[in-house]
Amino acid sequence: MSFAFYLIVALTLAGGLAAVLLRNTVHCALALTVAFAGLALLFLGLDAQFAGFAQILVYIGAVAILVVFAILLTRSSEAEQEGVFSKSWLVGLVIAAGVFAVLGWAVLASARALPWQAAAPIVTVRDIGNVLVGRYVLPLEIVALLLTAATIGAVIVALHEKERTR
Amino acid sequence: MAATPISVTIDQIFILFRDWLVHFLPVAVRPFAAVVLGVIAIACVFPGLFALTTVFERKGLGRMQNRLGPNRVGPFGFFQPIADGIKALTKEDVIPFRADAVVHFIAPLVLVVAVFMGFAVLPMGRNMVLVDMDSGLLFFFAMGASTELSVFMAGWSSRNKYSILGAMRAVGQMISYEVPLLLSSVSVVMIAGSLSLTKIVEAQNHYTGIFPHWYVFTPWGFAAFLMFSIAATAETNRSPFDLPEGESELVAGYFTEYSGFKFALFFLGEYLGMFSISGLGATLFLGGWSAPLSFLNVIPSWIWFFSKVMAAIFIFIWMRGTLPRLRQDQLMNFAWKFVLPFTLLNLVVTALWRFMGEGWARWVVCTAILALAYVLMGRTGMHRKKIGPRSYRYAE
Amino acid sequence: MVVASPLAAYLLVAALLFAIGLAGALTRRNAILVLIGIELMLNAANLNFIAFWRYGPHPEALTGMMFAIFSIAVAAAEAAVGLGLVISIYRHARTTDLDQMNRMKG
Amino acid sequence: MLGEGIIKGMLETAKNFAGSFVSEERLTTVEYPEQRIPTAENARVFPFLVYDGPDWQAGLRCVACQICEKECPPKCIYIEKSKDKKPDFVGKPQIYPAKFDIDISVCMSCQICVEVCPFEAIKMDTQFELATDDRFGGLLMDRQQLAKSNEYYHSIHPTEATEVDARLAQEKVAAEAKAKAAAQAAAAKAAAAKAETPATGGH
Repeated sequence: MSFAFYLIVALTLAGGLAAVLLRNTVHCALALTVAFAGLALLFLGLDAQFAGFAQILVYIGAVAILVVFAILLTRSSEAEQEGVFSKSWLVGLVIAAGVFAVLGWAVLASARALPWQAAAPIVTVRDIGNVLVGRYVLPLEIVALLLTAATIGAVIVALHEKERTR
Repeated sequence: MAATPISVTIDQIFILFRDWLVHFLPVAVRPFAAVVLGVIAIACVFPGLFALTTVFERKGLGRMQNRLGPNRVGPFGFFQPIADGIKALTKEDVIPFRADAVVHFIAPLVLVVAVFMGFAVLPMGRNMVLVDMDSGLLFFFAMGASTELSVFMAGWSSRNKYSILGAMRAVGQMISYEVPLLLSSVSVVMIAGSLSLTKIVEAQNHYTGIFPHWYVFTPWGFAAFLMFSIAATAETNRSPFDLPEGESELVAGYFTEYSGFKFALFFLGEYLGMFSISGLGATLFLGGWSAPLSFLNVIPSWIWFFSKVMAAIFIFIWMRGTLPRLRQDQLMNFAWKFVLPFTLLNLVVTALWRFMGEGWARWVVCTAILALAYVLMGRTGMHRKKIGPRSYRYAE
Repeated sequence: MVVASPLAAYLLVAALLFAIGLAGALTRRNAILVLIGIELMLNAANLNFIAFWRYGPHPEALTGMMFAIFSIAVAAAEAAVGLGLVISIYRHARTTDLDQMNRMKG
Repeated sequence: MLGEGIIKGMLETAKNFAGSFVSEERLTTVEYPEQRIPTAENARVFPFLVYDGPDWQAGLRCVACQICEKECPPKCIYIEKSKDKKPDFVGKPQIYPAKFDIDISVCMSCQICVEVCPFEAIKMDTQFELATDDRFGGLLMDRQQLAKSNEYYHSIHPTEATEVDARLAQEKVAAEAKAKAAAQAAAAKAAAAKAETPATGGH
């Protein structure tokens, strides 16, 4: 585990923490992109170039932008009068801590069984493409259908509501 | 070393120079040093090109409008960028009182860094690529997508309604035109069978007789190139798609509240974006560093790459001198109702081209489909609205 | 504490990120921030997939990688629909505060 | 067809671009400090004070009536009257401005002072290169800076100045005639009085 790994992990976790803790919603979204970028770097560290760049392209280029657009369209960036955390925040925190405890225990308990070393797999984009349209062609088609449906659905959901209620 | 022709030596002169510099260092750090030298070269060449372009742009625009353009600083005004640089550096760096200082500071840096990253995968000559990545095209677009966020950061952190309006327009426009930009590049990937930009150039570096096999000389390639150019112009916020930074209505849009060095950084970012997207367009459709006619290969490859980039820049400037700015609704309509459907159709045509095999039949069929679609879409979707005398809803 | 293998380190990071996302999703009032928490959880899962693919016995089968790529695509769709819903709710109720959205009747 | 207009426009600019290198008359730019277009005769920038004769202090037409000061919309004129009097162009003793300042950073070049001046003493100048690095003192013009000779006035607005001169000459003639008439009347009166005095004195 190199110094770079710890640096990237620190960046990712700091971004994630800031994304859920900061008061200003736009700052949260920007911190989220820091976390996404850190994750993309972790993917690159795991020799998954394609996934890393796809992560940057989709998350930073599209999802983060969608989030900030939503924030601005719903005026969430204006300061809240009441607290930013929900009334049941303690319960949520306990649940999250419990989940982390279980997961961490599972990882640590099985740490000995985990593989130590693995040769870096040589994966070209051609291989990924071949697998995508070969073995995984059905999921690919389903995802394509899902994306189309989601696009249409998002447009319909966010279309201007008719002036009939209130 | 065997005797190599002088043209090959000149072609590879930068590589040879780099290797000569690196061989003084211990073997362990050589690859690293080579990359650092490449980064330094990119970081020097493109800002220099930016300085040259600004003065050429101003002079060229002047000529198009029957003016002289800048001609005071130095011979024919060629030292104008130096004067501009000194001015930008010595200006006061104003940060608005209500602005979000940290985000306001980071935004131009994010922009310039993200734009610079894109140059890493562009092959600027034979063997002249910083990182020959297997998924280079994806990397390029990932970096291009990151610039949108910096635009938003700049506009939002300024706490200025013109800035935020400009930023929302810019982000909306960049997202809308990124889709056709990506899809028109995908048609090249479909034929070349690789995301690596060096492989894409090599796939085009063949000649029939003296004529090159550039993708722009195929029906699908020409259509994709056209759509790519439109989308690239919109991506770099250049006229006629310069609505987000329209000086006349938004006072430079998202970077209204920037001054001095940070303003210069935004300016630099915009021009570097133009260079990188022109370089990508040249690589994908115009054969990258390959010569336009086979016997011109004696001229070094990097000269061809940079002359293609500068020709693209000239067309950018020419369009800026000619076309008026689009309105927001026209911009979006154009993206979603014309450019995107046409690119999607072009993908189908590309697949057809791929599977029809060699022969004249695919030329006829593909050209016919694309030309027909172009005419029909132009007739139906983009016709001019009939504008009658103005009617008033309440006043009569 | 000494982490046994690189895989364990990645899994721990993913677990921590998942917990952070879960905590965010469960404790924030703003609907958009809940979505941000969910995105973080999805990303943590992706990191797990990639890590298992990298250190797994058959990386050439690309299973974990494919799962991550599909998950990225699905997450994009989820974000689009989720944010569309938030905007629609905001139009209707003039708030994105989840504590105030406690009626089933519009 | 779609894109036709774009190509047409691009050709137009290309024609301009190429043409500007070939034919010089296309370029409309005047390179200012070296080349100058002669100013139009009716050009006006800031007001100045006209004086007759060689000495500016003696020949100043202004009589410090302060009409311009009162009429000036942005109130950029400041006048102090003199205590003593000096003869004007007719020869009549008049007070003169001991102080006459115009703040040209405030002046809006409306020419109202010129319109209202009954003595043709204030006119509009064509001098526009007044930039200075001292924005308070440098742009506040005093009496001496504002005084320009009638010859100068003739050189910048010849037609107008000739008219003014004619009018002034006419006025002078009229004034002289009036003075003569008054003098004659006075003389006649005096003569009559003289003629009468002995009579009355004869009592």
